This record gives sequence, C-alpha cells and structure tokens, in this order.
Amino acid sequence: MVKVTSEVLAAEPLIKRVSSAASGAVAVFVGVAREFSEGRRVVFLQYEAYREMAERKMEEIVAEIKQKWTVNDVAMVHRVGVLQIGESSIVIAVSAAHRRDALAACQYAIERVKEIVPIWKKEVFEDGSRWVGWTG
Amino acid sequence: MVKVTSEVLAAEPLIKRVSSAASGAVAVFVGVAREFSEGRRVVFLQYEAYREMAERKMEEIVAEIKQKWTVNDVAMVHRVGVLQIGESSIVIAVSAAHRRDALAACQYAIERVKEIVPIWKKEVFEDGSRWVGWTG
Amino acid sequence: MSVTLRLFGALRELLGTERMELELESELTVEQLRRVIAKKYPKVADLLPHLAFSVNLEFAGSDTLVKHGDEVALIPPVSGGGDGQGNQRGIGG
Amino acid sequence: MSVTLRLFGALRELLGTERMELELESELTVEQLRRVIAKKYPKVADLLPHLAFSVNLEFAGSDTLVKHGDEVALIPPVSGGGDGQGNQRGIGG
Repeated sequence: MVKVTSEVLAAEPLIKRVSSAASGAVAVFVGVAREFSEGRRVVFLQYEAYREMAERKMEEIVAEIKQKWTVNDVAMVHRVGVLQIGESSIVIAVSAAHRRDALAACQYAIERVKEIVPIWKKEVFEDGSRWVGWTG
Repeated sequence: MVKVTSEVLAAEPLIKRVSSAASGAVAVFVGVAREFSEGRRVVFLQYEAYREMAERKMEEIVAEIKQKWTVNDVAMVHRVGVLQIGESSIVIAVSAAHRRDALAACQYAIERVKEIVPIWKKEVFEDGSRWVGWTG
Repeated sequence: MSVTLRLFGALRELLGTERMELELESELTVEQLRRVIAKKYPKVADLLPHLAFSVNLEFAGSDTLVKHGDEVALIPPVSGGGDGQGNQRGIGG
Repeated sequence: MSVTLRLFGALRELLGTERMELELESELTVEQLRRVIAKKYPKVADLLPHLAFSVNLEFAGSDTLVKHGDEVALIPPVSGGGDGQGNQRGIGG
C-alpha cells in the first residue's frame, strides 16, 4: 500500500497493516519535521508532490523490494501540505519473516524515496524560505 | 528508556517518546510472534527474562549506541509472559537528526539484544514445546 | 500540437501556475523542449539545467520524444522523506 | 558460604525452581561451580556445557571467583527479540 496524503501520519496503523501471522519482524522508518536545518530555525515545512507520479514511483520501490528481499508486505505513506515541527513526513513499514530482510528493505525504501519519488520540501524560516534540493 | 514488561507492546508511544524537535528520523524495529517455526505451527509463545540483568544489558546497548552513532534517544521494551501469534515481543525506537544514524543504530540494537540480553523464548506447539536457542 | 506542463516547488512559484498548456509546432525531444521553455520563460532559465523531466509519469532522457497530448513535468531535485539529508545520487537514477 | 542460584527456561523447568540457595565450602571459580552443580543435579549435567554464567548481573568467565552472597545465574543461549533468527555469536560476547 502506498499513498500520498495531507492527513497526519501515524505508524501503528501501518505496522498493523503489514503484520501477519507469517511476520516475525516489522521495520519502520519515520521521517520527522526537524526544527533546525543547517543551523537555521525552521518554523514549519511544506511538502508538495507530483502525486500521480509519486505514487507510481512508490509502487515501483515496493516492487524492487519484493524482488530483492523476502518480505511479506510494504506500506509507505508520504504526507504533503504544511507540517509542524515534530510531525511525520513519511512512514514506511516493512514486514518479513526475518528481521534482516525487514531492516534492509526498510533502509532501501527510504533511500530510494529520496532518489526517485517526486516530492519536494520547502523550509519556512522566520525570515525567509527555501525549496530544498537545488544544488545549483 | 528500557523496560521488560508483561504488558502488550505498542510502537507509537515509543516513537513519540524518542521524538524531539531535533529528530529528523525515527527508526523502529518490532519483533512479532510468528505462526510457523521451522515448519511447525506455533500455538503461542512464552518469554521469560532474567529481568534485572536484562534491563541492565539493554541499558548497556543504549550506551554502546550513543558511543557509536549520533542519536537523540533510544527506547527499548521487551515483553515477557504468554504472547499470542501476531503480538509484539520487542519494540526498539531510535531517534536521530539523520536517518542513517537512526537506521544503523536500530539494526545494531536488535542484533545486540539477541546476543547479550538474557531473555528466553519457548515455542508451544500443538504437540509439544521447546526452549529456543539450545544448540547442543 | 500541445502538451501539458506540470510545475512544482520553486518553478511553480516563479511561473505562478502548477499546470499550463504549451503549444508547439511539432514533436520534439525533451532537450529541445528544455530550450523552448528557457526561451519562453527566461525567469526559470537558470533552473532548467538542474531539472529532470518526466513524460507521462516516467523519467525521460534528453532525447525522449514529446508528442501531442503528453504530460510533461519539470522535476526539481527531489527532497521527500524528511530528515534533511538528501541523496547524492540525485533523481531519476 | 552460600550463593543464590537463578534458573531460567529449561533449567528452571528441570529443577522445578527459579531460585535456590547453594551451600558451598569455600569460594570457588565459575568453572568449579559448574562441576559442583553437575554433580549435585545430574539431570541438568548435559545442559551445563552450553550455559554461560553471570555473577551479580554480569557475564562471568570460567575463572571468575564466586563469593559468599553472590547471585549466580545459569544463562542458557538467549532467544529474545522475536523473529526466530538467533544470533550466531551466541551470548556474552
């Protein structure tokens, strides 16, 4: 299950969703809106997605994971819109019979999200803002 | 925070507990009571701890993690007593500014728990039972 | 022919819209389209070299052909996932 | 002198108690204690070579000295953490 949503994220529902009697381990990654970015205080974050493509790319990542590891299920939800500090931007949950598959797949998932999923973050400071990721 | 408890475990309270404004990532591991063990159907599990020593060893693992990675906080709770299939045996949550610290530390934590924390699992089958871990 | 352009982040803000229809004389490659956009919208010209393109929801190479009715998106470096640490490999592989 | 023995898992079940006081003539090493226990409780003798020992909540080597009032635990291979996959390095490093 993958989704881009403007609703507040929680981990427990995703953990329950991916768990089954065949699961011995669930690995979870939660991305959280952090207060400081390179020393500047962030007031809030704004995430924007190319939703149709983002969900398609997230599905691709799930398919890649299922090829690479023996996992039972993967759930991945990314939030968009305004996030207050401490709120979650992404929750990824991977269940597997064995912990090493779950953990490796979860780590892979967040790395791949950052590579190929078209979602962008704007950091809003007290005295300005910037879209993150421009290297130019 | 480390604890050995006979109460049902949930991940969300631990995630909240380790999260702070300085946390950009929380990595979570959940161990789950699995239905099949080497092909045999498990009816329920029973965990037993040398509680005083287990909590001390869990504290040691937290200290090791704080030496090895830049993390904000670690929470680790292990359940004891009878667990039904699908219930969680352990929840570990690690918060950090950056995801790679959180993920690496979380993986390290569960590996170390399996090495040095005196907690034992009994698998109860329809026609017998066994304490897991005896190699002899 | 015409294509739909989708705009995000800084590009959306600079051009004041998240979607526009672009009239083109003929099919052209992504690289040619990049030049057309740079010429037509000089205020984003500096950003364009740092963008990837997608065509119909798939990342597209410079010589991918853009056809009538296609949806083309200008994809800035992505920064989803939280934790403030980008991925050095950048986007689209 | 006496020490407290703590028993877990299969050992606890075999000996029917989770804790016992053991009277000893003098201080002795963990390895000597292992032999004393094997002799006194033959039904767990086969298991003893696979056990680690702790003394006062710390893993103890074979030549660690056990003194009056110490709490000694017989530590079977641990299997906490769930997921059914043990750790090959075993216990206590």
